Formats: sequence, C-alpha cells, structure tokens
Amino acid sequence: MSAAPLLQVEDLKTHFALGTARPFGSGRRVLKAVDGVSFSIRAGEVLSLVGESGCGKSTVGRTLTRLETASGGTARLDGREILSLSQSAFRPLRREIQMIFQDPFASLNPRLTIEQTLAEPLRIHGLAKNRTEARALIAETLQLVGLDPQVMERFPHEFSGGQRQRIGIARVMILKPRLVIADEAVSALDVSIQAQVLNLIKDLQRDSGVSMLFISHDLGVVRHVSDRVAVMYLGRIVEIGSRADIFERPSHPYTRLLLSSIPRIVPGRKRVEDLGEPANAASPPSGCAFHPRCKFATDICRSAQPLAQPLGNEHFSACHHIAELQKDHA
Amino acid sequence: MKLKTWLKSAVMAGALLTISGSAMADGMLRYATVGEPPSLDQQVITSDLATTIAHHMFEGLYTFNSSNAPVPLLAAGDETSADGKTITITLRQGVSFHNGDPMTSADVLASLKRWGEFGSRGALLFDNVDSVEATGDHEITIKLKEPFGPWKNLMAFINGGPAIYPASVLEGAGKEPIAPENYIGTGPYKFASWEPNRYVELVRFDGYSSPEGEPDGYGGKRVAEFDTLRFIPVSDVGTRVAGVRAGDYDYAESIPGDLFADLDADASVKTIVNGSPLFGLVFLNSQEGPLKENFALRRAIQMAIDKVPALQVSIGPDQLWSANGSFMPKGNVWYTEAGAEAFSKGDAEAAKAMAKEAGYDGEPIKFMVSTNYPFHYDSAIVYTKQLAQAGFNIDLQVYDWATLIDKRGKADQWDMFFTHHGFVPDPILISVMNDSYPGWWATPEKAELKAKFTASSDPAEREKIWAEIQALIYEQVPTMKTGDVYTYNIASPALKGLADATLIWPSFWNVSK
Amino acid sequence: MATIGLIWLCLVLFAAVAAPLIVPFDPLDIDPVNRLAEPGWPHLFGTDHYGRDTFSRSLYGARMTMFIGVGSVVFALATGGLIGMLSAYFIRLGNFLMRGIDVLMAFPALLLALVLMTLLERSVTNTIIVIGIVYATTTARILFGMTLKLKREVFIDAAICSGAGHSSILFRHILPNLISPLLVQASFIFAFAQLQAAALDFLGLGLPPEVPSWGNMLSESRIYVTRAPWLLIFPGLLIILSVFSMNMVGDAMRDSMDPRFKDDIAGV
Amino acid sequence: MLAYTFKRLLALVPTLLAASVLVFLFVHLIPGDPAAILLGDSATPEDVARLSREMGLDRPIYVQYFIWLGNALQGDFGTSVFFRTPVMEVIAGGAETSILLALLTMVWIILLGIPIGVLSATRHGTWVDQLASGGAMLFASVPTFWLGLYLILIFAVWLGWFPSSGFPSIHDEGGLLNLRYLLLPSMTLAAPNAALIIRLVRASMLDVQREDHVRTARAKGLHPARVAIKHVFRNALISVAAAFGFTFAALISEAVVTETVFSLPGVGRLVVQSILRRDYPVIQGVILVIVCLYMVINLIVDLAYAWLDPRVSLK
Amino acid sequence: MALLEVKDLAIAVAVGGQLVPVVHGVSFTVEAGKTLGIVGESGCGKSLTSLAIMGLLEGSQVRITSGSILFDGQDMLTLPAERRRAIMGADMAMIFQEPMTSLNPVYRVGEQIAESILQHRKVSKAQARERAIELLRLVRIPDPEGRVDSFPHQLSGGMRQRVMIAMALACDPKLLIADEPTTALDVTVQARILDLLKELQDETGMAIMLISHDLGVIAETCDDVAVMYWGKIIETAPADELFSTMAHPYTRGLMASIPVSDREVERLEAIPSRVPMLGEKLDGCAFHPRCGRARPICSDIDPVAIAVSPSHFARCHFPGEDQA
Repeated sequence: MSAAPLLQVEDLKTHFALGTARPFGSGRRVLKAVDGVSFSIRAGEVLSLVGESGCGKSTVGRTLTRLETASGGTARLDGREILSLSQSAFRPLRREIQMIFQDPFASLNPRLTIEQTLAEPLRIHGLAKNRTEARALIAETLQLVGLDPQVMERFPHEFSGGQRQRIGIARVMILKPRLVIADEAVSALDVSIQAQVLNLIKDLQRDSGVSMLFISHDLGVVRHVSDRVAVMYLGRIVEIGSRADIFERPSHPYTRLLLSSIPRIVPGRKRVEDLGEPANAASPPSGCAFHPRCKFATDICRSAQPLAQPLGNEHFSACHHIAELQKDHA
Repeated sequence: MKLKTWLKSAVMAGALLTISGSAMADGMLRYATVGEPPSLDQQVITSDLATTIAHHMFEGLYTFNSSNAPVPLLAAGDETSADGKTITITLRQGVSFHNGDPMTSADVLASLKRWGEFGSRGALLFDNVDSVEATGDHEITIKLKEPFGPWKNLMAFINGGPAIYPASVLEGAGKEPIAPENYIGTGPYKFASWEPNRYVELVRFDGYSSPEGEPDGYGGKRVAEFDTLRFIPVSDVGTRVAGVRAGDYDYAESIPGDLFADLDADASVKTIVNGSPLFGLVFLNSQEGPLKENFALRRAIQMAIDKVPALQVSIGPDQLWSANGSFMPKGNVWYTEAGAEAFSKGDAEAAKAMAKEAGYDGEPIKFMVSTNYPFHYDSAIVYTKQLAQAGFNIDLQVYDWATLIDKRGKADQWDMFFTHHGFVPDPILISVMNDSYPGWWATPEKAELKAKFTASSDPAEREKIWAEIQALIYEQVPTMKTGDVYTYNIASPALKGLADATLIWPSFWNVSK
Repeated sequence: MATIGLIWLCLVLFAAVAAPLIVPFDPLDIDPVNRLAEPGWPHLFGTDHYGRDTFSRSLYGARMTMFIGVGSVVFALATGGLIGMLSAYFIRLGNFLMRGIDVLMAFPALLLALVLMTLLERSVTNTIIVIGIVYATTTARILFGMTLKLKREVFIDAAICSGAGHSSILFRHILPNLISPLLVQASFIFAFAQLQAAALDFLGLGLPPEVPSWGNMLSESRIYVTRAPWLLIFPGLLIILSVFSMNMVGDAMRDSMDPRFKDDIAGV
Repeated sequence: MLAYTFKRLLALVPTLLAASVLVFLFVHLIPGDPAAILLGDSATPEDVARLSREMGLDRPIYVQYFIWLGNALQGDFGTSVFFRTPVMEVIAGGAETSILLALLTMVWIILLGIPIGVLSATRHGTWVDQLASGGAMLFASVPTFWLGLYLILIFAVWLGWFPSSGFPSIHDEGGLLNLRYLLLPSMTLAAPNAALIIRLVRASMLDVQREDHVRTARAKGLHPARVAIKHVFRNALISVAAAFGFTFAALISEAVVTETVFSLPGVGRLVVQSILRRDYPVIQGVILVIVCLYMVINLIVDLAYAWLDPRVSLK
Repeated sequence: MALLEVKDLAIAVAVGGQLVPVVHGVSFTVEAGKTLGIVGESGCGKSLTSLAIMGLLEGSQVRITSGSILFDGQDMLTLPAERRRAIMGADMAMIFQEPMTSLNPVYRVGEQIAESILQHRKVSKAQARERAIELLRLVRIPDPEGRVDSFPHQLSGGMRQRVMIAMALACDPKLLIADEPTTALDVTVQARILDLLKELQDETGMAIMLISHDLGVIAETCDDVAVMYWGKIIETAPADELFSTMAHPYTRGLMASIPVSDREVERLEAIPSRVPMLGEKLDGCAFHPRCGRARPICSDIDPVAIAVSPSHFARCHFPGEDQA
C-alpha cells in the first residue's frame, strides 16, 4: 500500500452550542460531538466508522463535507488542508469528496426529476457541455447503479427505497469523486434490499478504486465492506485497526461490548457484562468516557483520558488497561 | 354532576341579567350623542354638541325666545344711550354660581373680557367695543366705538358666546379651553363628571335661581326635573336608533332622514324636528387656484348645480329639507330672496357656455369632502356628477373630517370644499362673513357692505344691507348654499314636557320622565 | 363542500371579469326618484339611498373582492415570503429582519391597518398595500419556519455536497417545495383579507366610499337595517359566502397536501 | 421561573422601543392638525397655529419623540389633546370595559370552542363533526360588524332581552348586573374566535390522536372517553394554549369594530375615535399599552405552555 | 389449549371507500409461557396483525374482514367492548417500537404506570404508586423511587422502553405482545432489553409474541417462529428447526442477505427486485417475482402450507428444494 494517504484527519473537533446564549450567563453549554478524532484513509481503501447513536460518527462525515463547521483540527485531502477553506474556495473541491446519505426518502428533492437531480452536479462542475452530453452521462451512470436510463424523466416518489438509494449513489458516482463518505447508506433499507445496495457499493468501490469513509452502526455491514475499522464512543475513536484486528482481536472493552451485544442466529453467544447505558454526549463522564460501563475501570479511568496505544500493524486502542485485555486474547 | 350544577347556575345568572333590565334610573336622562364634545368651554368652543350639553350649566346674559329674539337671562334689563354707543346692562340679583359664590359684575366683566379677547365669536362684537366696565355690583357698562346692531344677538348666542364664569376661574385663562374642574356656571344643572369615552354627567344644581316668566324658547322659567343628565357618546347612528327603541337611551340626536317615516310611525319613539335648520355650504377658494377672482367661472359652477336631487339623496323625506336659497330660513326676519334666483338652476348647457366664456379649459377642480357627515358626502357625489355633465373636470377628494379641516387651511390644496353651518340668529355670524375663514373671501365690495352692515343698528336698514350682501354672495360666489336641512332627534315617548320642535339645541330643563 | 366553494369562487371570478358586460345598470348611476326600491324588477337586489342598483353594485363588488384578495395575497406573499425565506436562509440577516417582523406583529392586525390607512389616505391600492403588509408579517413568520425546516432537509445537504450555490439552493431546491404551503397560505390570506377590508370599510378607513365594494355597501347602508334590509343582507351574504368558500378551498388544499393523510395506509 | 420571566421581560425592551418609534412616527405622519380639530369649524388658521404652538406641536418630530418617551418611561403618556386629561386616565377609563369584554369573550370561547372542538374530533368524520366544523368555518367567515348589527336588531330591538349598546361601569348603579350590557358584544366577538378555537382544538386533537402514546393509552384498556380527555385533549391543549396568544390579538382587532358597533366605552373604540380626532397622545398611549399588553399576554402564554408541557424547560 | 389462537385472520384497509386486503388469512398459536417470533420485512403485515390481536385497529381505516382471535378461549373479535377492554392492558399487554413517542410526554412515568393499575385493579392511588415503584425495580431501573416522578423526556431510550415494559407488566399479563421492541435502540441497549424480557418471562411465566425484522433478535429470543411476507405467513417452525433447515426460499434468501459480524463473506446473496407493498396485487405465490426457482405454477397458483416436518410448515410449491 502506498504511504501517502488520500485523506489525513488530525485532531478533528466539532462542537455545538446548546440552546441560545444567556444575556448575562456564564457562556454557552457546549456539545462536543466530535472531540479530537484522527485517522487517515489511503487511496482505494474503505475505512469504517462505527459506533452507537450520538457517538459523533455522522458529524465526522458532515464536518469533512463542510456541512458542519469544524471547531478545530485539520483534514488534508491529498495534502491540501480543506477545513480552513472558505465555502466558495471549497466548492470546486466538492467534486472530490462526495456523500451518500442515510435516508433515501429525504435525500432527493421531491420537486425535481431524476434527470434534473443528476444534471445539477454536472452543470455546477462543468462536466457536460450540453444537455445531450449530460443525458448520455446520466444514462450511463444510471446503468452503472442498476437502473433503467428511462427512469430519468420520473420524480423520486415514483421509486422504492432501494431504487432511490441507487439514485443517490448515481448522483455521487456521476462526479467520479476520489473520496465517498457513506453515512449509514444502507441502514434505512429492508434486509433483502440492503444486501443489493451493499453489493452495489462494494462493486462500485472496487471497480472505480474510490476511497471510502463508511459510517455505520451495524457491525455486520461494517465487517462486510471495510478494510479498516474505527470504533467511536462519545466523540472519540477508542479503537482503530484492520478489519481482522477489530473483529478477531478487539482490544477495547467497548469494542468487545459492541461485538458481544449483536444478536446472533448461531446459538451459544456469551455476553460481555454491561454495567450501564450510554452516557449523554452533552455531559460526558470524566476521564475515559466509557468507564461507568466498564468492568476494568479503576481510578485512573475516572480521572485521566487514555491515549491511543499502538498494538502493532496500525492497530490502536485508547484504554488504560490494554495489558489486561491483551491477556484475554491469549 | 359538577357540570350540571355549573350549567344551572349559569342559566340562572343569565336569567337574572336579562330580567332586571332597564327598570332603574328614572331620575336620569340618558342622551345618546353623536360623539364626544371637544370641551364644554362655551366661550371658545363652537361645537353644537358641546353647547347641547353646556347650556344646561352655563348661561349668558341673554338668550333666545321661541321666535329667536334675544331675551334677558342673567341680565335683568338694559339701556342704550341715545347715540347708541353706551349700553348699560343690569344683572339679576341673587344668582349664585355652582360653587356657591354669588354672581356679581366682577364675574361678568371678567367673562366678557376673556370672551372679547379669546372667544370664538368675541371679536365680532369687541372690534367695535371701546371699553367694558363694571359700574356697580350688578351693573355693566359697554362703550362702543360706533353703534353696533347685532350686539344683543351676539350676547344671546351661547355657542362660542359670552357664557358667564366666575372671575376666579378666568384668571389667566386664554385661548385654551378651561379645564373640566373649572366648569362652574349658573345654570340649572352643574357639572358632575366627564368620563372620557364613557359619558359627561351633569346633576341638578339645588341653588339655582331661575329667571321668571312663562317658559318660551330658552327664555322664562327653568326647572331641573332630573337628578342627572348623562350624555353618552354613541357614534354609530344605527346603534343610537336601536338604543332608543330598546329603551337604553331616552334621547338620541342626529338621526338620518331616511328613517324619519319609520320612526315617526313607531310608537316606541317620538321624533322631534329641529326648528332652526342647518345648511350645507360649498366654499370656493378665493385665494388661490383656478377659481381665484374668476367670478364668471364660479357663476358657471353655480349654474351647473341642481340642489334638489342632492337634498333628496342626502336627506330623504320632503319635510326635512327645503331648497331655500336665502341664507336665513323662511319666516325669519333676515329672510330675503335677493340673488337667490341663481340658487339651483341645474342648467348644464348654460353652465358649459358660461364656463367657456370664463376661460375654463378643463383643468381639474379639487373638491374636498368628508365622509364623517354622510349628507356632505352624498350631496358632493350628486354635485360632482352634475358638474361633470356640464363639462367640469372635478377631482373629488374624500377625506375624513380631521384631514379635511387640516387641508382647507392650506390654500394651495383645494378649490372647493363641503361643510355645513348651524343656525345663527344674526347674519354677521355666518362664517363666510369672516374674512379669514378658509376660502378667504375679502373683496372690496364685501368689505364695504360689511362695514355698513355692522355700523347700523336700525333693524330695517340692516335687513336691507343684508339683502345686498346675499346678492353679492350669489354674484361673487365665495360659497354656495346647498339648502336648508331640518335635522331631527328621537326621544322616548316617556319624556314629558319636551317641545315638539327643538329651537337650536335640545334642552332638558322643564322636562321629566 | 370544497367543490361548492370552488364553484362559487368561479362565479365570483366570472362576475368580476364580466361585470361591465352583464350589469343591468351603471353601478354609479344616481337615481333619486327610485331610491330605496325594494328587490324586484328591474332592480333585482333593490336600490340604495342614492337609487343605485344594488345588483349591479354587487357584481362590481365581486371585482373589488378579487382585486383586494389577489392584490393583498400577491403583496403579502411576495414581500413576506421573500423576507421569511431569505431570513431563514441567511440566518444572520434573518435575526435582524425577523426582529422587525416581530415588532410589526406586536401590533394587532386591524390596529396596524387602521393607523397605516389613516396615514396613506383611502384608495384601492393603499388598502391592498395595508392589508398586504399586515399579512406579509404572518407570511414571513410562517415561511421563516418552513424554510428553516427545509434547510435541514437531507436533500439540501445533498445539493450543497453537489456544490450548489446560494441562489440555486434557494430558488431551485427550497422555493419549489414551498409552493403548495404558499398556495394554502394564499387562500387563507385571501379569505381574511376580505373580512379585514370589510372591517376597514366599516370603520370608514378602507376603500374610498364611492368604490362599489361589498364592505362599502354594508358600511353605507348599515342604518337601513330595518328600513331597507336588502341593502345589508345581499352584500353580507356575498361576503360570507366568498370567505367561507375560500376557507373551504384552503382547507381542502391543506388536507390534500398534508402528508399524514398519505401515511395512513403505511402508518397504522 | 422568576428569572425566566424577568429575562423575557427584559428581552421585550428593544421590541417595545422599536414599537414606540413606529407608533410615534405613524401617528405623526397622519395628516390633520389636532389644534384645528380642537378649535372646531369656525376657527381661523391663525388661531390654529397659535394653539399648535402652545401645545408644542411645532417642534421637530424627534424632539417631540424624546420628550414623549422620557415621560412615557415615567408612566406619563402626556395629556389628551381632546379631553385635556392625562392619557393614562383616559385609557384607564376604557380599560374596564375592554378587559371585562375580553374576559367575557374568553369565557364564551372556552365554553363553546373547547367542548365543540373535542366533540368534533372524537366524532371525526361523522355528521356531528361535519356540522360542527362547517358551522365553525361559517362563523369564522362572518364580518363581525354585520353579526353585531343583527344581534342588536334581534335580541335588543325585537326581543328586548338584552341592552342594545353602551356599558355603564360595574361600579355604577346596577353593579355586576351591568355585565348584561356586554352579553351581545361578547357573543359577537366570540363568534369568529370560538370558531377558530373549535377548528384548532379539533385539528390538534386529530394530530395527537395519531401519536404513539395514545395507542399506548388505548392498549391499557382505558375507556375511549378517558383516552380522549386525559390523553388526547390534555396534550392537544399545549398547541391550543399557544393559539390563545393569537386569539388575544384577534380579539383586540375585532374589539375595535365590536366596540364601535355597540358603542362600548372601551379602548378599541377609543383608538378609532382618537384617530378621527387626531388625539396623538391618546393614540400613542393606547397603541403602546396594547402592544405591551399583547407582549405580556404572549409571555403568559409561553409560561402556560411551559406549565402544560413538561418538555419545555424554562432554564 | 393454546393461550392465543389466531385463525384465518384477514385485514383490509379502506382506501377511498374500497377495502384493499392487506393481511390474507393468517393463522398461528402462542402457547402459554412460550415465545412466538414473527419475522418479516417492512409492509409484510406483522404489525397490523399484532394491533389486530390487541384490538387497537378500532377507529382507524383498517378493518378486520374475517377470522377469529381466541385468547384464553374467548373470541376477542366478538367480545363486547367493555369486556375486551378489561382484558387489554391486564391479561394481554403490548409494548411498541418507539419508546421515544409511546409514552405520554405530559405525565410522569409513575402516573402512567399507575393508570394501568388503577384501571384494572381495585387499589388506592397510593397503592398503585407503590406498585409502580415495584415494577420499575422489576425492570431493573436504578433508583425507582426517584424515577417514578420523572417525565419521559428525562429518560434515555432504553429506560423508556423499560418503563413501557413495566407498564405492560402492571397487571401480570398472560401474553405480552412486543412489536419491534428494540429496533429503535442501540445494539448494546437492545441486548440488555432482550435479556430483561427473557428474565421476566422466566420469573412470571408469561407468553411473549415478539415481532421483529431482525432474524438475530428472533433467533435469540424465540421458541417458535413465523415468517411473514406480503400479508401471509409463509413458514412456521420451532426456532432451532427453522434456523437449521429453512424450507421457504424467501426465508433462505433473507438469511443469506444478512451480513454478519462473526464471519466474512465475499458477496452477499441478495434477493432481487423490491419488497412488495402491502395491498399490492400479486397472483399466485406472492414471492414468485423475486424467487430464483420460480416455475410456471408459482405465478398461477398460491401454494398452501405444506408440512416439512410435524411442526414445520412452508407455503411453497417446492419447499426445501436446493437445500444446501
């Protein structure tokens, strides 16, 4: 694998102000949705970001596409810093970073035909000289995602969820981006349809060699599509590593809890003990945010935030008790 | 269960509210007025509404009897010197103000002086007055520069006239109306309260000293039968009518002519026609614009108008209007037909020809009218049509009264405007006689006749001069009279002692329920 | 119900357009001889105190109804809609503009209209503007809210990701989605504008009195409630029917666009 | 709660200030000179100019504004040009009528609007519902003054059940019985507003009926009436409460007309009359008081909202 | 006798005055103390069926057109409303998918639990409150004395679902219908709720009817499973038997579509085409347009349930064929 990553994210922070400012108050309460996240994606690689709702995984994607404003940190696409660009300076770069959204019912403008929806990015980025050329490109892309080009005259409400998600993917692929951020791209779909779309995404990724940040809460889906996996908990990455490392040698108590919680068809699952429910992101626990639910937790976990510890082969885990956990594997 | 009890008590409360209707307040007269008076200070305020209320508490030295002749009220009598320049008025004794102080010549002197300086109509008399002095506790002497005929009429006309106030109230009083707490007069009712927007209330003055003699017009004996007179503003005319019919008011003023037939036939109300008509006036701008000094053009306009349809439309039944060209009503001493043949020709062809001769080239003539008085507006609509038929380009501008009054003071904003004029006992009081009244009619011909008119105190001669003035008005057309309008009021049939016709303002002494 | 409303409104529209062709009398023609004539032939709805034909005036009144309705709707939607939409989209500008709207909205509608009307003098245009301003404020509020919601829609995010600029997002993505709520809003403004205009006419601060509008007809004949009842009944019923119809049509439009009714099958 | 109320009150200041400038400007741009009106028809322009000067109406408008504002902050809205009494007194005189009228109207609205709305929603789609919502729509389409005229004609003139117009204070002779003067006006005023509340109660109950928690309540085996009142209506009340703010504004607007029709000595008619008289201080005072009142009502509605909906936090 | 026996239940939706059938003759039984899982994709009619059993379709545009629902020997469909309500919330209780919206936001959770108790048991308010606290403790809510006075919005999703369960258990039901009880929850929370349900079942001996789209959830919790597709039950079997030998091609396709976290597959075997909508018209076997092994007969004739084993039925003309 090449050394220079396509996307290099360092210490990314996205904070939101909660409520309105008080006239004489002591300042705003802040929700630290993303609080110091670092990772990189190489060309042609699929990195999954996994975690439960409210862990900030979607915010990472939205920040990288500049739908949210970063509060700190850097993100370099091909070495070029993108978070500090103005919106207008960033606009040409949007072609490079595209996003697939979760909800296939909401992500298409109900008032535009499929052709209008797909022609818009072409027009903006000047990728088609005229309508004929645009229509040819659109037809080609629709075929690529498994739709009949005839459908371009129709409106979104005439399609099923799976078809709409294909249209959403077509809108992304038509720009031939270098990085695709897929935010829960299949979680709103029925199981049988989800498989179709997952297969499509996987095929397109492999054929075009596009890099991908795949954001999902579904570990099954994640295991199916990713090269590497990052696990997030309350705004931070707690473990990152190759697919095999994460699923076969999970080295963070939270990763283990996640994996053991998935209901399995094959009987004989052994649950990891869970001591509580997820904390509120607006008021995270001190120290290691996971400590109230962790059976390994000691005083240091309550006071100090653990740093990412290298476990070899680009596998990192942010846990104070990494040694004890490692013992378990043996 | 709870709901039931609730409902029951609600129904009972409702029934109670309904039954205990208008059984109360027999000692109170409830008078529905068209609105709220601006102030009750009679010396400076000329609003008829104000006088309707105020003449129950303020009195002048003289007042009018039923034939509109001045008779003494607070005065006991008067003497005029042979040269007509010195008038000595003796005051009635034993008259006291509402505050208990006796009325003396000091009070009268102060009142006359303030009126002379600041009163609305004071200047008409005081321009001719050399001096006024108290020549005894109950005697006043007025020295005139020249003999002045209308003096007693002016003194008797309480609207904007010399109401007698205590001297103490008048200390420092200027043009500005005096405040309600200073409403102290000598009349049969005294001021009780003014609840803005709600009512003005007068109560019987127990220390009242009435003039003697049979009641005749406003003269003669006055007896306050009611404990309270309450004047309630009810601006919506439909509500006023409904209110009298429903028994909520005893008296309501200013009722539209169209309802006359119905109301006259209705046993639950009594109609009272006003004895003295008011009349509409269309003023023409003598200071600026196309009509300035172009008397021929003005006569053309006058020629185009037929007043009768306007009266029919705006007033209704025949008995409530009269197409009378004289500025004073038929039967009045001042009645004259001089010039009045031009009153209501309505000849469009002739008017067209006259206008052409006068050099009229179709430039717009701005005609201002207000909707606050429906009869102004209705008449103006008819005139506008008639004038258009005669080829005049009339730009009808409709404003509310406040705006119109504001605009008419600015000579460049208008050419004609519609207003009306109440009955006055002496032609000198008619607004067009005032040089500074908007329209600003002040030709040398007028000045000459006016001077002669005021200098004479011989009634016959004054009538003759007035006829000349009226003819001049029809010739120079500073204003056009639109006809006499006999307004009428309605009353509850329960009111006793009410005259069949109102002299000028309704009065409620000698009236009971 | 809504169909009947629609038919009635079409009739009103027809009367408004064709009034000059179908009226039996000139609505301004004064005829003192025939004043206050009862309904019958040739005066179907009787005559008023000028002797003007009430039926002809009613037909011309339909014209005014349409003028006032359409005029104030267009004014309110154009100004209020734009302010609301831009305010929500450019939220900084919005905080400022919406403050202004708040101030205007602190005045009860009719009071605001009264004061403005006194200020501007009575005329058809001014009546339209004044009523338009009154409803522009509510329209701005509503559109502000709707645009804020639309702004959070995923397809807007998608458009941003495609690189769409402000004008494209505003007019290509947001505005088309506001059309149907705007239509519903328009129908209610239309209805309320009629009542508001009639109230202004009644207070003597609406259309110039010579204009044959239903409100003016009511206002100038209110004293004839017993003397000539037809003068109040006909224009009154015309107003009620028209406002009622417009409300019905608006209701039907709102129901048909409301997504919760579409969700019924899937939603149980 | 107190802190929140205080904060909200403080936030009203800029809006009020802006409103006061607007009021002042509007009022002063109105053509017509109060001095001229005061002096009546036969006054000459010279008289008018003199009085104008005495009243300070010839000073620059911003000077007049600051003088007025300074006094207003001390609770002094100046003196009525027309009545020559303090504006506050004039307004206070009208306040009793208007407040009683508003209260009585609210009673009607609540007594009629809420039960009929609830009935209409629970009988959704039946003839009861169609009658109620159709009737409500009809009443919302009737011009207030038209309704008022006919109510006077029928109930005061023909039947003689209620007084036709006017309102003697309840401190006057007759006491509380004088409230009967307000029955017809309050019914007139209530008609369109009750109609709106009926429609609103109905619509929000239908909305709440679709919510999941109503299904939960039904799954408990509760009687449908109990579900309708305790779960559906109670929750619908939240959005209905918000509407009472708007209803109040509508009430003020329509009170102007109703008070005129019934010749009630209230604040609404005072506005119209003062505009016609060009009584600037009163117009300014009344409008500003109404704007303040409206804002306070909105604040109360917000507080009620928070009280009704525990999800709304005042902190 | 089974606790719940549903026979030939057919449901239709009124659309513009016409009844569109959406559930086509569904039959199954729930034994006392056992768990039946109903699994299917969106629009298969599983939720409608559960609402019909609970009696919650009343007043909507949905009608039960035929069939019977025997609960404890009584036909819920012919029972007078009064008596049916006496069963609802007492002997038969239900929890729903959306814990966020299924609780009334304006009442404290204690009041809402107590309401159920007061409805069915003659107890005082204070006693009902005591019982509510007890129930909160039963569903493992920490600090039940404090939580009883919380408003729903002050609780997390998992906590709210626990409150829902407590409410359902208020009158010791014989049957608990759980409609997608964990779908809206995070996976760690889901695991805890499922564990709780199992423990409660062990403690109280109630029967559970669990509706879910997640085969994993069904496999972990249920004794028996019914698979629904387009308003029909297409396969029923005891859980272990179903997951070892799937007879219907749809069930098999569903299984193969799921990416699982415990092994890696290069490519998922997706079922082609789209999920049919409820009320759509389909002839023959409803699954034939998507079935890889459809033959002419499949598009003409709707198959009946065929016994694969004594307790295992599948509605397929060729059940069990191509079994891997």
